[in-house]
Amino acid sequence: MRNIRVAFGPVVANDDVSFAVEPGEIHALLGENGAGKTTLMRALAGLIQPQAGSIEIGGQPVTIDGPLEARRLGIGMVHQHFMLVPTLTVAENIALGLKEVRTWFPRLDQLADEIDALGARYGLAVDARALAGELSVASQQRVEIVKALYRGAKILVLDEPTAVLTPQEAAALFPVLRALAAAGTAIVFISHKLNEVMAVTDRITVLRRGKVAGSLRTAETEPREIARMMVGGEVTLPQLEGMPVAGRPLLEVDRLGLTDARGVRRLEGVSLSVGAGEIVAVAGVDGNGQQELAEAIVGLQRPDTGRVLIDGVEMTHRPVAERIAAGLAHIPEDRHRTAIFEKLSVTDNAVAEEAGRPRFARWGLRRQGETRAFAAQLVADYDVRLGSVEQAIGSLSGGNQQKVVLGRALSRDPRLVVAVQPTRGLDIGATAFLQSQLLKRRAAGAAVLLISTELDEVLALADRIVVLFKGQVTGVVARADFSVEKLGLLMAGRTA
Amino acid sequence: MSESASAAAIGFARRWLLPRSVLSGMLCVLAAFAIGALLIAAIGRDPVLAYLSLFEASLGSTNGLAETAIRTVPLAFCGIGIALAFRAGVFNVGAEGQLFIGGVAAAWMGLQLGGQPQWLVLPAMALAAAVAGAGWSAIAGVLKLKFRADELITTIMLNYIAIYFVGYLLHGPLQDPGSPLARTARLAAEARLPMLLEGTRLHAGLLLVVVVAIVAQVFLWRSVAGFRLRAVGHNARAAENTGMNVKAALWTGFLICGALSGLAGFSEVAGVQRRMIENLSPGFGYTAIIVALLGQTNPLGVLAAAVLFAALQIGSTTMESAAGVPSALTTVIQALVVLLLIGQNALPRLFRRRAVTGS
Amino acid sequence: KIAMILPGPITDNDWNSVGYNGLEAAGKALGAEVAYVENVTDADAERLLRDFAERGYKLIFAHSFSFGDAALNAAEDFPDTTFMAGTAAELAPNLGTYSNPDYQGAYLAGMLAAGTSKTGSVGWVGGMPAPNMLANLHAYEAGAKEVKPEIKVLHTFIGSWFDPPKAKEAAIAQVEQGADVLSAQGVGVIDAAITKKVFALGAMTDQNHLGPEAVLTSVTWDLGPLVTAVGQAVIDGTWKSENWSYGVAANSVGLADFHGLDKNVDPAVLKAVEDKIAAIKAGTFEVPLDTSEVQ
Amino acid sequence: MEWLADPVLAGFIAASVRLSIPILLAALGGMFAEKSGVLNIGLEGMMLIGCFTGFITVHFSGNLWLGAGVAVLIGAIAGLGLAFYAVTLRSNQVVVGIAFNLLMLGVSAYFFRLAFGSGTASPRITPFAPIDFGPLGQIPILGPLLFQHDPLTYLSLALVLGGWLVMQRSTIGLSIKAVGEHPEAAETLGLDPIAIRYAAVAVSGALAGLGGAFLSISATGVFLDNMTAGRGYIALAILILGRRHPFGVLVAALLFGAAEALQLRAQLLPSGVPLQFLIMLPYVLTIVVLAVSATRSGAPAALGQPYEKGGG
Ligand SMILES: Nc1ncnc2c1ncn2[C@@H]1O[C@H](COP(=O)(O)OP(=O)(O)OP(=O)(O)O)[C@@H](O)[C@H]1O
Ligand SMILES: Nc1ncnc2c1ncn2[C@@H]1O[C@H](COP(=O)(O)OP(=O)(O)OP(=O)(O)O)[C@@H](O)[C@H]1O
Ligand SMILES: [Mg+2]
Ligand SMILES: [Mg+2]
Repeated sequence: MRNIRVAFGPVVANDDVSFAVEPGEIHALLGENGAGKTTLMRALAGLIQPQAGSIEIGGQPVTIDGPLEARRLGIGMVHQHFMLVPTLTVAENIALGLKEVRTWFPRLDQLADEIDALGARYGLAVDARALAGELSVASQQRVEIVKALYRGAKILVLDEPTAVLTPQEAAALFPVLRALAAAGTAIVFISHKLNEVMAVTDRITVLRRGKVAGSLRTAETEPREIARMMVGGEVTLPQLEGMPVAGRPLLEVDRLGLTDARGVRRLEGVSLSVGAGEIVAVAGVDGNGQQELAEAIVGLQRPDTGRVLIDGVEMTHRPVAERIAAGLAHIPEDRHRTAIFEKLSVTDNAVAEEAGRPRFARWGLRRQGETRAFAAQLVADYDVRLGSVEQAIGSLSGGNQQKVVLGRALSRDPRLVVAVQPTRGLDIGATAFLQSQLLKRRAAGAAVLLISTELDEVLALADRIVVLFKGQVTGVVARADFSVEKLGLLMAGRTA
Repeated sequence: MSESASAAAIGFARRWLLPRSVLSGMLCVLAAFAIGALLIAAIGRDPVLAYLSLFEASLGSTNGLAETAIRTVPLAFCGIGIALAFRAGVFNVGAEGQLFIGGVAAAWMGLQLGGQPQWLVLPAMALAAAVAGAGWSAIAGVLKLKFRADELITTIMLNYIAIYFVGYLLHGPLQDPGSPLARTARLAAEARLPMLLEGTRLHAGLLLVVVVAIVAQVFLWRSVAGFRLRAVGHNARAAENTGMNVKAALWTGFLICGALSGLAGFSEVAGVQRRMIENLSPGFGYTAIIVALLGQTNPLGVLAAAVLFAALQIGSTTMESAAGVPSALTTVIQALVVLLLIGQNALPRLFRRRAVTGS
Repeated sequence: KIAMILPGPITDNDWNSVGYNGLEAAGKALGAEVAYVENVTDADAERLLRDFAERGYKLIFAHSFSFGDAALNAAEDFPDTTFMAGTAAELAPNLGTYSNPDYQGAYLAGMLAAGTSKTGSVGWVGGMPAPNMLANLHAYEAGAKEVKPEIKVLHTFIGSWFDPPKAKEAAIAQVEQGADVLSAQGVGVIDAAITKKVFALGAMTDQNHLGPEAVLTSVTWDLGPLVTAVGQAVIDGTWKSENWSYGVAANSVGLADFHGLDKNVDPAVLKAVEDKIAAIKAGTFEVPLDTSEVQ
Repeated sequence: MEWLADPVLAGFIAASVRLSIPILLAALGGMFAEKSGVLNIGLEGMMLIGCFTGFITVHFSGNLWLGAGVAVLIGAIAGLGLAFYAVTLRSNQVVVGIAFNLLMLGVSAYFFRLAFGSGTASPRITPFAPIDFGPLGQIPILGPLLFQHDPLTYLSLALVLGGWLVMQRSTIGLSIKAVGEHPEAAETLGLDPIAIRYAAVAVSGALAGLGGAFLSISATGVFLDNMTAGRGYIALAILILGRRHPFGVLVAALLFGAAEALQLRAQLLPSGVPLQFLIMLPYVLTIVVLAVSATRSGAPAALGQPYEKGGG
């Protein structure tokens, strides 16, 4: 790709970007949120047309005017947000749009066998007959890769494939990528996790604000240098310091049990407590009940056994509003679904929790001036980059949306913070900022429950770690006893 | 686009008051009329005469304006109710049935209180209508919140049921004694809305609906409850997570729509018919859905759209009587106006997109 | 200038067609300018009456029993205009009423039905339980019972004025319950009679063309004489506010041609019907008018 | 076992089938549109235009099948018109649907007058007649259920089977479902969500048109203004009741038809129940069934949401 330029109205997402990847090579494409990585790759996949520049494949200049043409040229893309139809089976998902599959009575069984065989070849275990929507995130990821391969991808683009994977799952993906590369596939690997980039890629290209900031061999560089190239300055991730000052327990969870709408038992006898001035992390492989635990504490799901106490007051069946009044703040995992109102303004989002407080309302009417001033302050304090606070929050980049959510939660000095995967998909700068904010809350005497699948994050920030496996606590480890091996065993369900 | 009140007001002004968009809106209406003119000429009638009578009957005379205003009242009541429900994410299309239930409740109350002073009777009737309409809507609410039954469907079914139920009441317990007709007895003078304009049928329901529109506008854009209503409509899960009472907002959507549609029934009974009749509404509740959405689910916008529709409906029936244009054709012209108006709203957006993403 | 507002489509071969035809006939007979609006709802009625009055129509017909209030209100404000409302309860100096005497014909139809039926059951299908429909039904039943006291008269209201498929199904249900002659107060019933090979009695206009083998005869109602007479009276200044009734006696209501199907009717009954018509005309028999609710 | 052969029961069953067919066809059409992500409120109008064009074609050509064909064609064209608004212009699908219904109401009545004048003697055609299956028609239950109907009824039942094959078994159905659930994903795989939605809405219009034609050229032999009388809206309910599955829709439509047939028969019995309560029976039943059976309605994720090419 040479001199590519893509602009969305006034926003120039790619400006004179040149980028090349060779067969058998794993090439990292890095950059902060909004640097233009996804846009560049969407142009390659024929989903958008660049306004300028040219693309060559195997030395031949080509015009990629649509996804079909991209596929013909052997380009396959695994999107940042999965492109699977949840109500169809894996095989049906892969069959979609394939000319080779008969129109009437498609040979789905035969296709499924072929998929299984292909998966086996590269160590990508997928169940071709399962419904895509019922698969774990990691399996969906594998399905996406198989889908691209089945369609004959010679150039495979993976947009933040590990953002939603556990370390183990991510680690399991790497041999697959290597095997593919060894078979001659050219791979573009987009990630915000520098350790992964160091571990698996051959070359690195860094984008900054839509332009190429540099391109180098992985072997000849180190994370610090890459990070500098990405943000144009120094960043260091914060680290927990000082001994816990754990005061009285602000959150107590007592033998919580929960069955979901489909009748699956999600939590069983989970107990934990978080004291003032303490960060307790809940570690575990994704889907072991973390989300349910968080939602039961916050009040989005009703547990059927056990109790939740906030600052000593029983809240098990109280509405969310009461918990917020008692000092709870929640940074949910799924931002779009649970935290923000995409079409409402940044201002409205910023005060959503407190719109009815006397500070923001009088006689049931909202106080516009106060509200806007508050939003402006929040935007300044949390370094949210935007045009105006009256902009719809959905038009902000993911990282900036997350900052508004964080600001909304933390600006009212909560005594208890429940943060679920708060740094997922964020770049280093944003991650550092967010983590330092959590530490600040701890220092201010709040209780923080950090639910994360990122072991690095958990190890760096937690005073104590509670490990969940299949909805049960398999162990509690104090900071002095932290070790990756130990946690790994607990996360695999083996009580030490 | 911002969603705050002032910005909404600007948006409203831009949509309805600024010359450019009014101009293009007028162009749409004109285009619809041009097509209509061809059809009118095709059956050998005079389009010019037809349109003159349309204008004269709806906007060109005091009486025409009054009639347009009268028709605006039920359309705007239902339309605002529907708009607020839609804002909460409640797809309540049951205004028609709620209107009938409200009308019969108002008439019943008016007959019960015969002889009491007007200041007591009218509010009591309005209250009865609002409560009854809201109660009817609440059936759909319970079905949705307790049984997860899609309100789009249940409200359509409830419309049929309401109309037949009212039919039963008017043929049975509430029938005008001594009359074979399916209607209640005539309301006493105290139970009728005061007239606003000598020589016309214009009644005080108009004032009520204008007040309601303004209150609804303030409620939606300036009040905390209105904010929560909109938030729930945008993303119920996020609303719950931020401590809002989602069920309360959904209930608000159901009940406001029912209450306002009930008031539409009240104003028709107390202002126009002076009793409850079997065919109280010629589909006001359905037309109001179009009105609500053409008005961008913005109470004042809905009011404006209701005026447009009222004028169109009033004018087009006169076109039939004065110029011999069959009512079928006037229906066609109404539909064309709607289709061209929504087309006009969408087309520029489409071209703008093309211009940006096109290579 | 004569105008009329009608509650339904003038193409319905029924109530509204009768009104429209009467208006046209009077227009021709008197050389008057006529205008009409069809599909008028109760909500629009008063406005359109006023509208016509304002535009100088001197005689305005409100052709529905449900337009009575509207006519009353309009009459109050336009004292120089003459209004005629179909079966109105209250009159005003310039508001008269005209009744729908087709129940008189229904009585005859009931007699014929009973005289034709072999099963001892006859049917009647109507739209909504409005007074004229109830009057029609009760007269039909009385007529049938006069001929055969033990006869069963089945009736169904389909719950809307215009829904031919539903009316047809209602009629079929009656045939399955034994009815073999059907009174068709709505489009669709004749279709059922054709399908089920039973007889139907048309209404309002001669509906034999809809089922030459099935439509025994039709109870016709011609509004022309009435509209013409009222118009003439208005022109002459002799018009009085009263109940104008043009029924069997005035030849406005009658039976259409049998188109050769009268061979299916018991001759004694045919004779009885003729006698009955004569009796009505002579004033020695009055068809009972009963508009009470059924069930 | 006597009652099995009872003519009243047989009549009731046959009537249930007849009453259900128009709604069934429209609901089946609605299924295609909704599965592709387009809410087709315009079913009522498409039925009405099919009812009218079918009738008028038969009247002038004398050919019943030609009438059915024209109704299908015109219904499909109406579907394309609606798709232009709902898909290309991305207008609110509820307003567009209601406006379309209004348009069709006016257009059918206007052209009816243009064709036949405003006179009284409105025309009648000879509708499809039931096929005579001889003794098969006399089999208890099965006879009235299956062997007493006209060709259009069998065509409708075949269309249910066809709809099932297309929707559940073919690649076309797969593509439609994908576009309704996740249009962006479909587009990345080279499918054209816009074209697929157009096609699906056209098919829905075609089926609704046929359902409307059934009323005028099969159920009766006449056309009257607004003859569909709200059946298109009922079809929307049937669609949800049948969970947007061809067989589910069939069962739901039969249930509604049965309630209607029952209601018409109950009026003939001296039950003492006020008439109006009998008439509302089918509607009440629909609500009750919806309430007891609705867990999650299972609507396609992108239902009612316009799609913009190149991702939303
Ligand atoms: N469809 C679009 N319309 C308008 N602007 C867009 C669109 N897609 C992307 N952009 C803009 O283009 C820029 C680059 O976005 P892109 O998604 O490529 O970033 P990214 O590098 O993938 O970021 P991230 O790490 O957050 O995924 C951003 O500023 C974004 O606002
Ligand atoms: N239709 C659109 N109009 C305007 N901007 C858009 C549109 N679609 C996407 N964007 C912009 O694209 C940018 C990148 O979007 P994307 O979804 O990739 O962010 P993200 O990947 O979720 O961010 P993060 O990776 O930090 O979570 C955002 O800035 C967003 O504002
Ligand atoms: Mg990206
Ligand atoms: Mg991202």
